[in-house]
Amino acid sequence: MPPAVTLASAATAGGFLLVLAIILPAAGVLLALAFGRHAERIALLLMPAGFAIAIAILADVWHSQASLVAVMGGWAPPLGIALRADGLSAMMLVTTALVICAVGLFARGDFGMPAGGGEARAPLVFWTMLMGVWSALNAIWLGRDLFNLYVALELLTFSAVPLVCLDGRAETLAAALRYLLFALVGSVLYLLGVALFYGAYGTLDIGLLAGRVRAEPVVWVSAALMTAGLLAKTALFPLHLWLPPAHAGAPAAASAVLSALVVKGSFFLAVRLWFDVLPGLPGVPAAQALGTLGAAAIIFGSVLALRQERLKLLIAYSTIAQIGYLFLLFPLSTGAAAAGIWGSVAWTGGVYQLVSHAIAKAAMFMAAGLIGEALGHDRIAGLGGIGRALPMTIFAFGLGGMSLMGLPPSGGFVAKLMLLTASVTEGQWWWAVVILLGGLLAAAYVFRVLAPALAGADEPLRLCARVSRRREAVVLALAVGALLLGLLPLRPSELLQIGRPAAPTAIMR
Amino acid sequence: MSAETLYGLCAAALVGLGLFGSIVDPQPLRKILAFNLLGGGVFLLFGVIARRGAAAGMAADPVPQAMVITGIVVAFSATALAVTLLLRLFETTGQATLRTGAPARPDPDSDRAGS
Amino acid sequence: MRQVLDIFTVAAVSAGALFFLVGTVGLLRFPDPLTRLHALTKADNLGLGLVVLGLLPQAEGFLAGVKLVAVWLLAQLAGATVTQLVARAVRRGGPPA
Amino acid sequence: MSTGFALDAGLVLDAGLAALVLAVAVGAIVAGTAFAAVVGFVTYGLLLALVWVRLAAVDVALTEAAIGSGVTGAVLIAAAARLRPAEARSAAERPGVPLRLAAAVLSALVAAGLAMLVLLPSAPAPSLGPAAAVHLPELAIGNPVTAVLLAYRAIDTLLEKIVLLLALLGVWSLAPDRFWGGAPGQPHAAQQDGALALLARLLPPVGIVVGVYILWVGAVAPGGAFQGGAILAAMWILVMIAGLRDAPATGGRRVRLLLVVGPAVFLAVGLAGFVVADGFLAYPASYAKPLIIAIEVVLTLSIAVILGLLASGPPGRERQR
Repeated sequence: MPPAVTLASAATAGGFLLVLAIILPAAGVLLALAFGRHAERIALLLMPAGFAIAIAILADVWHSQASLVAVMGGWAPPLGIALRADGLSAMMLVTTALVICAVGLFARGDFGMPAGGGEARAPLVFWTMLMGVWSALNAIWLGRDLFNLYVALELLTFSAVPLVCLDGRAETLAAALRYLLFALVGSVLYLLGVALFYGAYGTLDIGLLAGRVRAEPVVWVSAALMTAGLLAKTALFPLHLWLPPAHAGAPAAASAVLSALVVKGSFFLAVRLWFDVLPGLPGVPAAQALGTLGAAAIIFGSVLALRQERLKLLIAYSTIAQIGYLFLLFPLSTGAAAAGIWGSVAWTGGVYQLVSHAIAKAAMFMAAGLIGEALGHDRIAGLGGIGRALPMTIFAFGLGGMSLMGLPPSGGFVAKLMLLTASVTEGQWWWAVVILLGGLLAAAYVFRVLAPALAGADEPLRLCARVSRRREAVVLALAVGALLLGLLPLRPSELLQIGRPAAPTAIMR
Repeated sequence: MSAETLYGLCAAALVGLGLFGSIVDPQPLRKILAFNLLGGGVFLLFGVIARRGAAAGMAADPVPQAMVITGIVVAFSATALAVTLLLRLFETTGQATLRTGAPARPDPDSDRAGS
Repeated sequence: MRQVLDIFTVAAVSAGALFFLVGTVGLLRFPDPLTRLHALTKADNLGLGLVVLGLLPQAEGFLAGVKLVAVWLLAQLAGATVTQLVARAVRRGGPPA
Repeated sequence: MSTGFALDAGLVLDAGLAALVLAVAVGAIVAGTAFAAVVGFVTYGLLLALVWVRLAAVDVALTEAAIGSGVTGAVLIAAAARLRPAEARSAAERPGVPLRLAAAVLSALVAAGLAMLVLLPSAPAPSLGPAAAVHLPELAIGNPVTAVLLAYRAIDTLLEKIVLLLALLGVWSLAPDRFWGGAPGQPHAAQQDGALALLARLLPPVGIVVGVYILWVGAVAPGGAFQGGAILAAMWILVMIAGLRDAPATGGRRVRLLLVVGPAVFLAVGLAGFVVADGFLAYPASYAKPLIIAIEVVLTLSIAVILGLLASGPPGRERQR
């Protein structure tokens, strides 16, 4: 073969794993559409394989202590597109695989194909969209090309929106439509920024761009547009209005995916934009603004969560608050802080929050789903005595809640501790106040659920449906995972440093 | 002023117009339409960038042009999905509106959890 | 010879443009949908026809000429159909707003 | 005639076109009824297609005219007609003055920022054109846009096919359960003698030839799978609207296979690249052109079916078995 066609030089040996991580679920989408009645089986068969691929990538990155790279079709950037797995990507791949597999096991009860062997609407849509979400997220974790990431972002939107209104009720239809409109405007703003970057620097490859960007108007405008678009998709306050009805109205298994993973996709791109594309640009005012919005989200989301009467809405509002924490990593690890060790700690804390919230929130939404199934409603006032009926589920909910509050030894504890320490050490103490206040409010809303649930009922509890022990066990296992995350904090933070852009140096004048 | 600059300014105005319409218009259908207008402006900007990148005997840089083709197809899919959602909402409730801002009102009649 | 053809082109295209102008004025000035359709078809038929006719001598080769004629024919087909549909809709219940 | 005059005439044309596009766009935003707004939008799309020709992007012009204006316009017009009873009520919910003002300021800022960037271009404008041109002979492809879509950035195109399929499934997912697998829409009253039916009989033979030609020519000149597929889809939609042919059942085996065959073949060729070339979506040197054309043929088929079904809406009838 003439070498001219193939420019693959930067690709690493494990590169095919990166391709498979995206392509395997995508192939699942095609298979599920072609052989509709086997959709569930196809999805469940692909899950162990997808999980194994994620683990293999993690192991490869860990052992080689370097990023994995794949160059699509041998066409090196800037003409072609590359995929790259650094420590952060590997961690997100494994988190995603974990949550998706747990949701898959959980959803077998809700979305089994009918016994007659025919194809039914809700199961086919659910399993296919779940594969779509997985493929899109993996493409986002691995993407190195801003336009390729736009396509992945759209893939994510199109798989997520139908999950919101699977039951076809009017409220969920309206919620899905509002979600879609927010998401569409968000991605078109992102695309606008992509166009500007291409027009100024002639490449969309993150690595190449990082070497070419200068502090000039085009960079500010496109970074602002892209960030605004991504915030709308992440539901950061004050662009959060679409989230609670959408996440609370979806079926529990879908809520878990939406709240745990889908909103993280666009957040992750914001992190990539500011830390990988624009490292070292003095974005201090922008970072402080993002931090302020995050702080507002923590307070506002928590207070609203406290005032909800429905369990699923409470959990959805808590997602808004927990998203707020993620944005604290911007003020704490850019600018002057970036160079020091504490900037790095804050960054790690933010990523930790990403992972631990994903796992904890998935467990809590699924727990809420089981509670709703058993009681036939999800009014918080009517939870009395459920703790005795579904002890495993309530325990799992409580464990997830510990992570939200930031109690040791949960993953949330480690994340919030890192953010807290960084903010105190860097002299940005005001964020520490917000973190502590958010923890207290989280404790309040979690106990608002646990208190009636653990108290005895006035009258004997009548359950509408039996809840399978297997599904309870899945939820509990995931919640325990969120807890255990706090016990192994050191190694992952080393992992996260692999392939991280070098601490910003003076690109700037 | 060159043709590219002219169309670039046109694209900027279209983006502003589309953004305004998609925020302000109360009718979902017209929000969708404004989103398409906004998309048209963004694509046009790509086209201007492509034309400015004319080189190597090509009248324009083919890479942004290809991106626009991908983008137009994605925008159409989005429109089809959004319109179908809207029509379904209309069939179900008899109205086509999103009461933005109103937090979901707990409905005493429906005891169904969302699961 | 070349000059004669050029003059023919200018004359025919100008005449076509005139029909477009007249058709547009009619579209704007006529009182009801049916008469407006009438004005519009003139622009479509004669206007486009004359423009195509005028451009024929300028076409590069036989195939390009065929394409031009095909454009005119397709526009005719579409125009006739749409006119029919609009007229029928008008007879059924008036125009949309 | 001097070239200077020709350039100026071109610029006058461009200025007029840009002004017209803007005017129509303003009209579509401020129009009194949704129907008028949609008509404005379709006009906007067609004018934009002309702009694309002026920007030396004939491929995009074809796509914009067929999909951006044509099929999108059909979907929007149908929706505007259906939603007319609800229009007055939802139009009354205008947001308050502060929000409108804030939105206006924000939009104006964005537009002004973009305009500023347009006016200060970086010189020289960066371009991947030369890089794209260098490899065209190896691929034996003459149209650089096709080379970008199916070779250099093939992964985008592949993922975007999955986006289309998921959008279609999303549309279907909105059907009531009892209609699952059935055909979209209401059965058409077969009024096969109307003018529309005549058009639907006369046009498709021409349209199909044009669609196939555009697909075929895509390797060397403007055209390709999207554009060809969109034209084929338009012909199919016309036949369905005219009531000559009913939309197929969405659960039918053949429909499902047609939907996925394009992306599936694309994916399979991509994976084969691991074995026969060096990596995903790499083509063996001397087989690049036949492989790309093969992929385009099946993609055209799938795109036509997906677009046609996307425009037809969710299943609306029970499935006959």
